[in-house]
Amino acid sequence: MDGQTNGAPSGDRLEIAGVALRSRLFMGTAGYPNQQVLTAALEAGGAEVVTAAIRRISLDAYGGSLLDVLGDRYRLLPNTSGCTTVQDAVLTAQLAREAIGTSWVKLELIGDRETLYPDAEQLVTAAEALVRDGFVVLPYCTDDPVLCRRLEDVGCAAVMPLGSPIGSGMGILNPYNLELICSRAGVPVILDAGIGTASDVVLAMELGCSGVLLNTAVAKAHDPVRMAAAMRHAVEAGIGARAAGRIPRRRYAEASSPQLGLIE
Amino acid sequence: MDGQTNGAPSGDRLEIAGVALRSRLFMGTAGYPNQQVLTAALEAGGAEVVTAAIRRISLDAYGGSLLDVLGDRYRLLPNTSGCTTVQDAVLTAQLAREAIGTSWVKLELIGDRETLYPDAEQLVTAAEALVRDGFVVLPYCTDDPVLCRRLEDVGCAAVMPLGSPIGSGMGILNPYNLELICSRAGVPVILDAGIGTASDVVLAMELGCSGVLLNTAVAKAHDPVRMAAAMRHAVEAGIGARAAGRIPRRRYAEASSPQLGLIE
Amino acid sequence: MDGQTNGAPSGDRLEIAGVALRSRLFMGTAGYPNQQVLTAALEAGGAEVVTAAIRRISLDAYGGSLLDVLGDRYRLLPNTSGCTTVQDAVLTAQLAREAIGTSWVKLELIGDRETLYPDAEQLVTAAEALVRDGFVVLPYCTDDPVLCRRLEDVGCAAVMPLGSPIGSGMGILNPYNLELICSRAGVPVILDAGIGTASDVVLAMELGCSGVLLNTAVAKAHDPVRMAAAMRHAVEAGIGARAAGRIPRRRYAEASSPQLGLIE
Amino acid sequence: MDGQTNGAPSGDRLEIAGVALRSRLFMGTAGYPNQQVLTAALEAGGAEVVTAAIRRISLDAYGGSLLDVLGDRYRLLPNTSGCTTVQDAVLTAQLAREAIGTSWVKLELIGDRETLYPDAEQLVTAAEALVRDGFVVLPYCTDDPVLCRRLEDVGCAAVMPLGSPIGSGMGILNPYNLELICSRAGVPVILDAGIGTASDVVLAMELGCSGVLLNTAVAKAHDPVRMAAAMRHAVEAGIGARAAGRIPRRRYAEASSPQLGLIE
Amino acid sequence: MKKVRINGSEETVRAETVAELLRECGLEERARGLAVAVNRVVVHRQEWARARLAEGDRVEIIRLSVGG
Amino acid sequence: MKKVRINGSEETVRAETVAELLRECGLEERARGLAVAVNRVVVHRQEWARARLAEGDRVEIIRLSVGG
Amino acid sequence: MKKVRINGSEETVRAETVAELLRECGLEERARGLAVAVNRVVVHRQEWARARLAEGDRVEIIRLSVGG
Amino acid sequence: MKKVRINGSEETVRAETVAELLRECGLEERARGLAVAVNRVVVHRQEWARARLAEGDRVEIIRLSVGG
Repeated sequence: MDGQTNGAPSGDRLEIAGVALRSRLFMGTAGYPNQQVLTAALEAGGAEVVTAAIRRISLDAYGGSLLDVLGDRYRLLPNTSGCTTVQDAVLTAQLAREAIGTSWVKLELIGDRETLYPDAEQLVTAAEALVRDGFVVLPYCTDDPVLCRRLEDVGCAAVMPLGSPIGSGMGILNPYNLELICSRAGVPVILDAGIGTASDVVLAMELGCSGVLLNTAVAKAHDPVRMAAAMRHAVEAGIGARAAGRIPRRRYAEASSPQLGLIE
Repeated sequence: MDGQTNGAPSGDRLEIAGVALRSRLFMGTAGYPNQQVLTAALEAGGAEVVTAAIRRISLDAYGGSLLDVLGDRYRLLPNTSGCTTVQDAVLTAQLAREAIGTSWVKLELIGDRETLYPDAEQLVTAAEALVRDGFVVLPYCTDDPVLCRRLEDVGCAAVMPLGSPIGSGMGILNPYNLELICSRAGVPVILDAGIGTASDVVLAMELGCSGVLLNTAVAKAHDPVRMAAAMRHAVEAGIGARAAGRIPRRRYAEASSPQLGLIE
Repeated sequence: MDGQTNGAPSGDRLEIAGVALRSRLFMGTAGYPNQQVLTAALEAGGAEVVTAAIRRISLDAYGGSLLDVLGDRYRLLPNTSGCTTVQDAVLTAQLAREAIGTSWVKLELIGDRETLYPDAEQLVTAAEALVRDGFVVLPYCTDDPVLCRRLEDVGCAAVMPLGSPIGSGMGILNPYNLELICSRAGVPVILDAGIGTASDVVLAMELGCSGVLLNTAVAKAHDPVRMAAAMRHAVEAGIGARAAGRIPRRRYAEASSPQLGLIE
Repeated sequence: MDGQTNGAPSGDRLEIAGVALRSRLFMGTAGYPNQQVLTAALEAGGAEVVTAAIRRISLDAYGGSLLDVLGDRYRLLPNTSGCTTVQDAVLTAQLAREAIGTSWVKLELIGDRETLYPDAEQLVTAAEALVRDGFVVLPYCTDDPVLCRRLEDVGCAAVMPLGSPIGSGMGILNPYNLELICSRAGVPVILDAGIGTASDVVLAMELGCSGVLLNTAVAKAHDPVRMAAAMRHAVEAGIGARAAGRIPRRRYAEASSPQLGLIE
Repeated sequence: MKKVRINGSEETVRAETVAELLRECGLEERARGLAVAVNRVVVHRQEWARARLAEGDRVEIIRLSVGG
Repeated sequence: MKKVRINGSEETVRAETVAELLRECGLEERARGLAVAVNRVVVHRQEWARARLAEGDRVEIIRLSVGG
Repeated sequence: MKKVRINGSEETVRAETVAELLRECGLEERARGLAVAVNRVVVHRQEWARARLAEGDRVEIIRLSVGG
Repeated sequence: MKKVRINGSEETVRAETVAELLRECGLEERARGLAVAVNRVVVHRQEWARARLAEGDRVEIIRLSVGG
């Protein structure tokens, strides 16, 4: 499976809903030690799209300033985190659009509090409703290729399959499915959830992803800013390696040095 | 196993035999489509140390010019590739020292033509002899932690365990052993052999390696120069991620977005 | 995750919809070299439940005899293989019930001809309809824990997550998800699809599955009868090992022989 | 790598040094809760060869009775556990031969107290010495194919590569190397060390091993007798599956049920 | 005589009922394990004798096949 | 004075409109980045001044928060 | 009386031979399965009676133990 | 004239010393990066002029090649 048929060809520019993006690293904004580290990490990661949640006003950890802090420098991607019904997800998306004036939404529709895995059935319903309502929908979904195809068919601008549970740091549990999804997708595939370290990011890109969204792996690293810089290199490494065309795996050795001309 | 006790602490400068190296990517010079691609790839990879073989004169693929081409820009690391006896390996190392005036040698002592795995017994003997003769010995060895310790004990300046067979591109077959070796080594550990793509390099660095030596993965990639650039990023990603301190793996999800303040 | 909360506790008797089964190996009947090998393999595998398809009469490979051949010795589990719509799956199940007088059905609802992965949305709809119609529904599903929970909630008598694509022999691509499903299920979990060899079966049982359904791994093995016998042992090995309580994995060695009393 | 060239062809009888063995499960005798459980587990596992250590007399945990208890029912395989020098290993083997009248010895020569990995160099020296002294030598070794070949060349009757550290239960860390060793060996390959559960045993046999030696996985299981029975099934499952010839792995699905004759 | 679609093929048959159709198709004696749907509705075995066929009916006659 | 539910808490307010409510809550100056729903329907910013509140209305006032 | 080292402990014994030593240690009846080395050389069972012990000898008396 | 083995081939040469041999082989000008062993002993560059060749000597002349 080496297909590179997905919307945003590896190695070239990533485009979502007609918007060309210069960075393939999407970063979350939660869980950082403080705002200074957050902004330094976003900077070090070179992120262009950053995610944010929609919450009742009094609970806004950084006061009124998150939009002020980030709004001018990043493309904000509000999510519907915490929503467990189509209705809540749709309303949250609409509030987000109203609040910050973007029609982009990362659609989360949690099916299970323990795993935070999405609810596939409701996800499709909500995605359809939001697309009809004019949203650019980026759904957080399972690594089920049938579901990803379906989400694309109802008009999602990208699909965001999970690698492993949110915050688990277990990386990509099923590289086979992810590669399959990438090889068949007509829209960009952004790996979402489960990234633990840089090698996970590289693998995602090598499997054909157009981008990676991560949060905890950077925010909760011992040194978030340094980890963000590592993630930036990881995206470059992965996109470059895929575009460069790796050597095949062989089961037997093959000498690199010449085999003739040895001394006797 | 998070020990970082090895000679060249991850994240800081790598030092071998008292020489500080600015690059952790060691590159082989064989198998490139032509000399232009070779030099462009070495440049793109940012290599400082490059390996070369010792061969009878008439078989020198690039005529008399390899030393001329590379000698001024890179630290040459001659290897004893193809040698299957202690005597041949020692003589080859001595000829290399005479030819290019370096006491550094990548010691290869092949135990098996099919796998190109080293012969552990003879390797130790040859390493001891060369150390006594004043060489800076970097032995290509198996991923056996006992052997690596022994090589260090006889005075090797680094150890170079294999990830998988030379040229196989299978990556790191036994990450456990490699991590164990890194956590116990008092000299730099340079992963040698088996790298297939960028994620293999990142993993090696995350496991604690001080550097990576590769050849076929770049030389035989569809686009060697692009792959070399990817490898350069991969080394940075891996060294950065290790230094940044990754999050632990958890078996259950943990929300990144705040769990309170949801709309109702 | 060591939970053993699922309907049919490992190590004890498996019960589906109130029927106690003595064998945990469910075998398909397709693709055998001939009927003699089929019956010998079913015998060697010790299967109790065997699957069959519903097809138009003229295409029945073994003439009119499959029911005659197997009906008296095995519990037949008709499937809805090939169906891609809720309507076809429901009608096929009803025809099966009429034809052989069983209300059990293995519900397949293919979402994609290439991967033969199920369509999660339609699957739930069809399962609900069939449960309402009095069927004992065993749905072939993805390894999505949310979907498995949902299928259980609509009344399925078991869930049958896939290990890898049907006929691929790739085994269990995502052991994490499978273990999670088993630890949370209130009905038996039968691994369906992807088994390649005996170790895959043992792993499934060790992860907590109550049974395994396989077909190609036996039918297309070089020696199907011998492979069936191996699978029987594999089920026993897996169920026994899980019940026996395996040792934990440790990262360091621990001597088995006594450490004192050595000669000097 | 499907070669089955090793001395004791999979599926047929295992023969070591001219002795035909009916069981491929070699069991250690240490660490059991008590002697009753030990004997019941050996019985349940169907072991024929069981290992024992050589220790100074006062430290014999079961008094003078181990030989009495096991000597008549099992072929005892004394080990040189704990030895770190050639001299100690050879003397221990000689004492064992004197004590119980067998020339068989499981040669252990520990290179590192932390990992309990063998010392490859000394192992070969000791093996050569013992072979010359008339012993049937079964060396515990690393999974290095060159070392295994060398041990065979000096006259060992079998080779016993480790799967992972003794007592770790991590299973087979490098299946590639193990399969390679099996495909090239002219003597039986017995996997030794690291088995955690039944699926590890099946995998070892599927990779081509002629037998498996385990101790902790059974002795320290929650229910040792049941685990021993599971291991017996596991050996049968693995040897049968290998002999039966597994299906190839394919990356795409292939329907098992007929694709024609569907209702419309 | 009427035209019906049996298992996807257009056929001209004499049968007035499902039971007669099966007889006409030579399936009478092999009827164990058969099931029939007409226009995507199952016709139970006990109704075969009185279930009438109409021009254009789509009849499916199935039986158990090997399957996985 | 009427009782409304604001972000899940029962409150007694004087405001007649959404705009007045925000003023009453001291959110007027911080209004950039706010969004409001009444009874699960978004009230657009340009409608705040004329969107009237009724007894028992459920009002959600949200803004952007950190998130992943 | 002489001092010998038995299994690592300094002991003063009366025995002149290995056989006598085993008797002195009470191991005579349990001798099946024992093996003895003196100064790191195995003394075969049939030589026990005539193998003489000298001052300072290092004697190892072993038997089978549980092991893996 | 004497027979020597150069890089595995039997050759008849006129040269009396290593230096002369290199000249005879046309390697004089390309000598940077060369190394020479005679009978498996390295002959250092500064000894080339006085290192004498004898009948039957095995001479290896190597240089750096591409390698991994």
